Amino acid sequence: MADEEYRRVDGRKVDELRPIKIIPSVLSRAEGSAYIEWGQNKALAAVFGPREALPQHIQNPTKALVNYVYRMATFSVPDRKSPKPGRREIEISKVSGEALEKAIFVERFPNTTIDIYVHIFDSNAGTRCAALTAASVALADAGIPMRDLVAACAVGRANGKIILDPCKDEEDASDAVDMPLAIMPRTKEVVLLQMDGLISKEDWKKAFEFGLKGCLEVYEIQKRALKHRYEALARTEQKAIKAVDKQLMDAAESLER
Amino acid sequence: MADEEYRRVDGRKVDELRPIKIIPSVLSRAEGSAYIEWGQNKALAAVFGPREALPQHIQNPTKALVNYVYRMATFSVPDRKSPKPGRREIEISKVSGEALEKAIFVERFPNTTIDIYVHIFDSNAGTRCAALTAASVALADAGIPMRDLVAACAVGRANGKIILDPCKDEEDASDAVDMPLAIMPRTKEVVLLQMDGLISKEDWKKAFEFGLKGCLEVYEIQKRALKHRYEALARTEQKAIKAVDKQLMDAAESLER
Amino acid sequence: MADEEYRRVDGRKVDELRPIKIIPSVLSRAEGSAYIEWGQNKALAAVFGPREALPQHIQNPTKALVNYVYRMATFSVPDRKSPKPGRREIEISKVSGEALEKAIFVERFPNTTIDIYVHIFDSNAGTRCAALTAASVALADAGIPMRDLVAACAVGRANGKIILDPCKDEEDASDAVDMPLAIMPRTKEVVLLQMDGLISKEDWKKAFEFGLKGCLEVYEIQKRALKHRYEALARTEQKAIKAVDKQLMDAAESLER
Amino acid sequence: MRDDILWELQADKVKDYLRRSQRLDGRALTDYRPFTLQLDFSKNAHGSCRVQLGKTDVIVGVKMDVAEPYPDTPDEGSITVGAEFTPLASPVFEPGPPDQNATELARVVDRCIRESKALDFKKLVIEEGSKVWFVFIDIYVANDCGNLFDASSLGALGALLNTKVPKLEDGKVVKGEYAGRLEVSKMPLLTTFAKIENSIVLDPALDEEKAMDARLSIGTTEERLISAMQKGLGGSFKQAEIEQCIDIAFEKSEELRDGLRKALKG
Amino acid sequence: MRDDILWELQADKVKDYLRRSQRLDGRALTDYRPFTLQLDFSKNAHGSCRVQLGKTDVIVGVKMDVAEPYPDTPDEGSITVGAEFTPLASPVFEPGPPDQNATELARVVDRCIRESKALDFKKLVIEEGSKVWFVFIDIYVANDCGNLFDASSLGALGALLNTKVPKLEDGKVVKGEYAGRLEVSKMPLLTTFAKIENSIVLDPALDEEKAMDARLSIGTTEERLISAMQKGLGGSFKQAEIEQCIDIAFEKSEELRDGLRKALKG
Amino acid sequence: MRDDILWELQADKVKDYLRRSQRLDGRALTDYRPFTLQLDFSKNAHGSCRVQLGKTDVIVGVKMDVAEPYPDTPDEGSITVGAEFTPLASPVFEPGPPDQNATELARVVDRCIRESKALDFKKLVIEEGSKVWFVFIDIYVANDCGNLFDASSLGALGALLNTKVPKLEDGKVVKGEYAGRLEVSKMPLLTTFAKIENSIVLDPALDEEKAMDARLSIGTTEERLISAMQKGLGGSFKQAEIEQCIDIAFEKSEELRDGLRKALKG
Repeated sequence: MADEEYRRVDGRKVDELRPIKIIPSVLSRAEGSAYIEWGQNKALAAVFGPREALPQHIQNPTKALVNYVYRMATFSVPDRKSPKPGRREIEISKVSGEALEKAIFVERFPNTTIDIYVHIFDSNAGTRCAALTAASVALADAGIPMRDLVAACAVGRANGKIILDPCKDEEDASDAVDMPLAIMPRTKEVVLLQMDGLISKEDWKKAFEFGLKGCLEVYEIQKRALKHRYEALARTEQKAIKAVDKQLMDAAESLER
Repeated sequence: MADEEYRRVDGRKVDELRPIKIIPSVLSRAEGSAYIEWGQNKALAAVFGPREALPQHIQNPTKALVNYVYRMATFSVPDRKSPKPGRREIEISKVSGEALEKAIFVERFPNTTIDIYVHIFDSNAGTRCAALTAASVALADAGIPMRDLVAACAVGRANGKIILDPCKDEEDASDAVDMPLAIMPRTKEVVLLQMDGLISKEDWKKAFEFGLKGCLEVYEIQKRALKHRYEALARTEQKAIKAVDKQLMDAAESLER
Repeated sequence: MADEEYRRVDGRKVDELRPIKIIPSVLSRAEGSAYIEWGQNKALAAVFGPREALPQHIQNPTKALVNYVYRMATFSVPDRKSPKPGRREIEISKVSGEALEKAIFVERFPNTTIDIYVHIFDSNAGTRCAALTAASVALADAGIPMRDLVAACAVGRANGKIILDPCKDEEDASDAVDMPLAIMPRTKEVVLLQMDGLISKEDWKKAFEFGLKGCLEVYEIQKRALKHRYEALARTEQKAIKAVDKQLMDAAESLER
Repeated sequence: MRDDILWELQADKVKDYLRRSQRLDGRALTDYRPFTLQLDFSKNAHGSCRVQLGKTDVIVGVKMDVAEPYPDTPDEGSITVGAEFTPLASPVFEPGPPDQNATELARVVDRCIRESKALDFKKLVIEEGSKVWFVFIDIYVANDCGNLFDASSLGALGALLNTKVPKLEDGKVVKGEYAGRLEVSKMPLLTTFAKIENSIVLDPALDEEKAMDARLSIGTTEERLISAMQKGLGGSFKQAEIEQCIDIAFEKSEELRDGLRKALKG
Repeated sequence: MRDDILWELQADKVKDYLRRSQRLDGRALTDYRPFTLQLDFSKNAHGSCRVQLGKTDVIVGVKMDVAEPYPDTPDEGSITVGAEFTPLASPVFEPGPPDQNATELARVVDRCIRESKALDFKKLVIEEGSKVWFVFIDIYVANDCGNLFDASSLGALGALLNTKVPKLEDGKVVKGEYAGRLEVSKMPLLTTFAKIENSIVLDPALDEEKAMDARLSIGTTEERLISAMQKGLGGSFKQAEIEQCIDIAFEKSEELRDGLRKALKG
Repeated sequence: MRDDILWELQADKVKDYLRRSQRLDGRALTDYRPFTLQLDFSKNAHGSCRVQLGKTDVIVGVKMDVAEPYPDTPDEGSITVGAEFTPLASPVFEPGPPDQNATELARVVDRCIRESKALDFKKLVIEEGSKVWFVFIDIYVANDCGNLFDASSLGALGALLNTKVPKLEDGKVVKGEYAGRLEVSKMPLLTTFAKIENSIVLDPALDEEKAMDARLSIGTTEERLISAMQKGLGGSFKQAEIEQCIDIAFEKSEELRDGLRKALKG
């Protein structure tokens, strides 16, 4: 069947993302935060810093450390996960932090650490991309200066089709390929790339291009979420300004009397 | 049956404590210590400090930290306990240390820690109260200035009766309630209070009053133990003074000759 | 059968070592290193330091710390070993480090640590002695000033015979005795001594003397290995000198022209 | 560091207000902050609930799993409560295994539920002596703005009331299929008080926690029974104060129960 | 400390050379360093291989053990890859459990092998649902002079190709006896690139690693299929660069395979 | 810190005295300090013993538990010795898992008992290949005034001689009921020497330990056989010294055995 007509297990087209919802500024105690829903995936991201890196011997005098911690709640997967972080979580934390490093102006904050924490509360494939996408919005929400957002999306293969944003059933196909990808959208530089599966170079290329397209769509959603937030903030500020104005006018009035 | 006539599984009256024996100053390397036997329960408590709290970042510039560590020996319970501290031991350590904080003049020793270690070597219900009671005596033995001793005692319910100082069989009753309690006896301020079980407010009140009474009895035993110790110390000193006197007289005598 | 005629399970005489091969300077990133094959045993030893002991509070102002870490690879034993260090490895690390302390001029390097790491990659009884023997060569290779090398060798009993350097089958005999031994050969001072088994004083004495003899043989092998290394180094240096000479002559020649 | 000083100033303000029987956020001394409940927050959980109590944010999930019973209770299943203070929730929380604060929280929530007998452990038996249900209740603190005890206890009860029992085939869980709801016969909840100088307030917000000398949590059921108590921190309570707190807990916990009942109806 | 400065100077030199498309050790940009393989290094291992790639030294051993299958794949055995950066290998490695670098290495080597389907996990079943072979592949880094990924992947494949399957009697391993070789149907290997400023080099030596901005490892098989990819570090790659690396990986990994084939013949 | 200096001064005094063949506490070089034994210290233990050797205070308890045998000895039970230097025992001990000193102590006490064959591991079999007794011997150091080795070994033997074997029903332990005493056929004990400059003393007190260069522990039985040896610390021993220590150990350990025999009689 032609790619255009093919419908996936959940009704999506081959190059269609699942619904994505991002809300910045959801956790009051973090300096920046974001909530993301990406299909069934649900995650919260929080950012703290730049703050002094401790113990001192880990400090880098030329740049901020990017400390990314990705964790899954015990109940966020079909079989209960142990509360202890597993090797998968450690690896994802490492490559995700590295993916953000290029986007952040780390050189402006020597000897500090920027701590990024993401917790997954529900999952159905693609959590590392959802987490990274949310983390990037949380960084912007924290006001940390960045070259660009980082937008992430997985791409893969199932049942002979190259598909964007595979869901769990598709990841379990016998010919499954899974390739999490993250880019800085303005330059299309690849900052995260992992792959498992067995694939020819031709198929890989097609998948990669699907992935780029997916990341660009995610980027639009990220920007929209931040824009909404800024507009809301602006409205709140506007109201605050109006309230102050009113107080001033009342005060002026009372003085006149 | 009326409470006055009722006899418990081990022959006690409803408001009767098990036999308690406390000996202060039993461990030479600690700055203060105490051994306690409370029914089958056996524990040793040791106190070190006030000493510099390390690492420095845990120091509190306004008061001493009270660091209480409660542990059970592997063989102190019917089934062998793992040598690793369990969550129960961690919780008991926390609330017991907090219970002592009000009694100690912690504000006199900024930036220090007062370390209190208690190990249980045999057990039959009520070990946290026995431990806290011994720890309080060990603090006094260490000469740490205190507003009052802390006296502890559990109270509970079994087989429809409110009972003081439940033993293990009673703790296992189907209607069991267990309420460990500790007070500063002079003011009857409650410094430790925990409860499990399901109880009405009326029964709770009766139990609480039994508990207060128990704590006051424990307080008398603590004071007696410390008094014995001081008298023994005084006797030793007296002997030492006499010995010195004798030496002086002998010396004087030999000078006269 | 007389000891002289007796042949062991692997054909050796009672007082015969297994073949031993030692190669110093095998790991470029360590300051000193050695590879050892001792029968089936295979180990690598590496030395780092003297370097600042950290954290500071472990520093000894009168001498260098000798930090010895003995580890076995998971696949180096018949049943797969857990990757976590076991209690056996911790004990061996402790007594082996202590055995080297007397040989090193530790008093010359206050506040430092000398780190000695040995990993076992294949084993068949006697690995702690092989490790210590290699570590001693690695220390010499690192140029750390020593009173003497430390030479180690196990001795034991199997099937009624006192035997040098027992192999695994011999260690499993019903009357097995195993005694790892290490000495500073010049003075025959015993720096490592452990024993398990059940043995009379007479047999112990015989075993001990076998052991001393074994250690002295090991010492010769250590010295030979280091000598080879120094000769090779000297040859390399010689070549380098000749090369420089030639360059100088060429230069002189070209100047003359 | 600077943060500490700010909190100290804020704590002083809390005390000033309380000396006039007022709270910084305008609440009466025995008011709860507004709260919202989101049941079924996680589809992969067998039951789940997100609680926002003021700005405090807690997510609780339940997983049921088949295991061997404890040797001394072969005819009973059990519950296991865990709590993680995720580093998202506060600038001072660090990633790592639960510290003593998280351990205390988990154990007090556990006792409040367990001792109320809301769950009949005997009904959790699959095959006596060899197979029982273990109900894992895991609490994740996502934002700490005070009173984690009540938020967690509410979240745990919400998640339990939302729990579906997995279907079994040959003693093994069939993924994604369920055999009905978990039976929860009571609604045990913690109500927590802070003692600040001579005042006692219900549901302390974070700034009140920074000012408090002692904490008292009381687990109650809708039948006006007490199922758990826990005093915390270095201060003390008088008998009369405790008795008063018990009465308030009976009364005010009903507001949480009503919220929960409403959420359950949809 | 002083060490850091020396490496920085060395890294500057690496960059200088690369601006002229040269490498400090004289290699072409896509050359591997010379390597040696020592199969059957450890007799107690079921399979083992020591790899020296330049001065990098890695020892890999395989142990097969009987265990229960994972519940969701009752008809499959599995592999488990562990990596330990022993403190022998570098002045900066410390004894202790694997850090995130060792974890990443182990997991990428695992994926490269697993996803290539070189091992048919279904053939590792002894008794469906209850007994399967687990193949433990443990990597020990003895000297780190750069590119641990390719050295470890080569060592892991060498050890697997060298692995004998233990003999079973009544479902238990008979020590020291074997029932034949482990079936390994493909030769998956990692090929690793370093991006240093605008240059890309294959098989980075340690000084090149100190200069690199990003790393890309590509797992390939002799059928010119990709079985794994992993980008590492804070830098980035362009699409065209990745495509070029894939082609080079297909080509240059054959040199390692040839070395391995030679070693296997004796 | 100041403590360290005091110990150093004390250690100097120990050395001064020893140069005149005297000990600070007046003992002869080969004297034990007075000791007391309290058997059955813990009722919940299957066997227990508190030892006070001088001011050193050690509590040892035994628990027997049913477990699967080790795969390579299906017809044998075993012992497991643990040691904990509780923080009560010294201002320098900290709470936490056993450090290398506690590990060494536990393992040497283990070897002394195990190798003497005082316990016949074959008699600990309940059902060959599937069920055997494990004898857990746990040592708690409550006050450290020197020579933990001999105090612990004496406590361990005392606890074993005091051990009752739990009653079994259907292969499970019946709590609080016993089927007789554990069979202990020999009395293996450690005797420990400190080398201080050129002197050797038995049963070093704490100040002597602060002065010692090397330590030698010798496990012996009443049949004058050696079951364990362990040299510790950075100093050395000469052959003649070791031989002399063996003779003294045979002789002086009898005093401990006599004390134990007396305690057993009541």
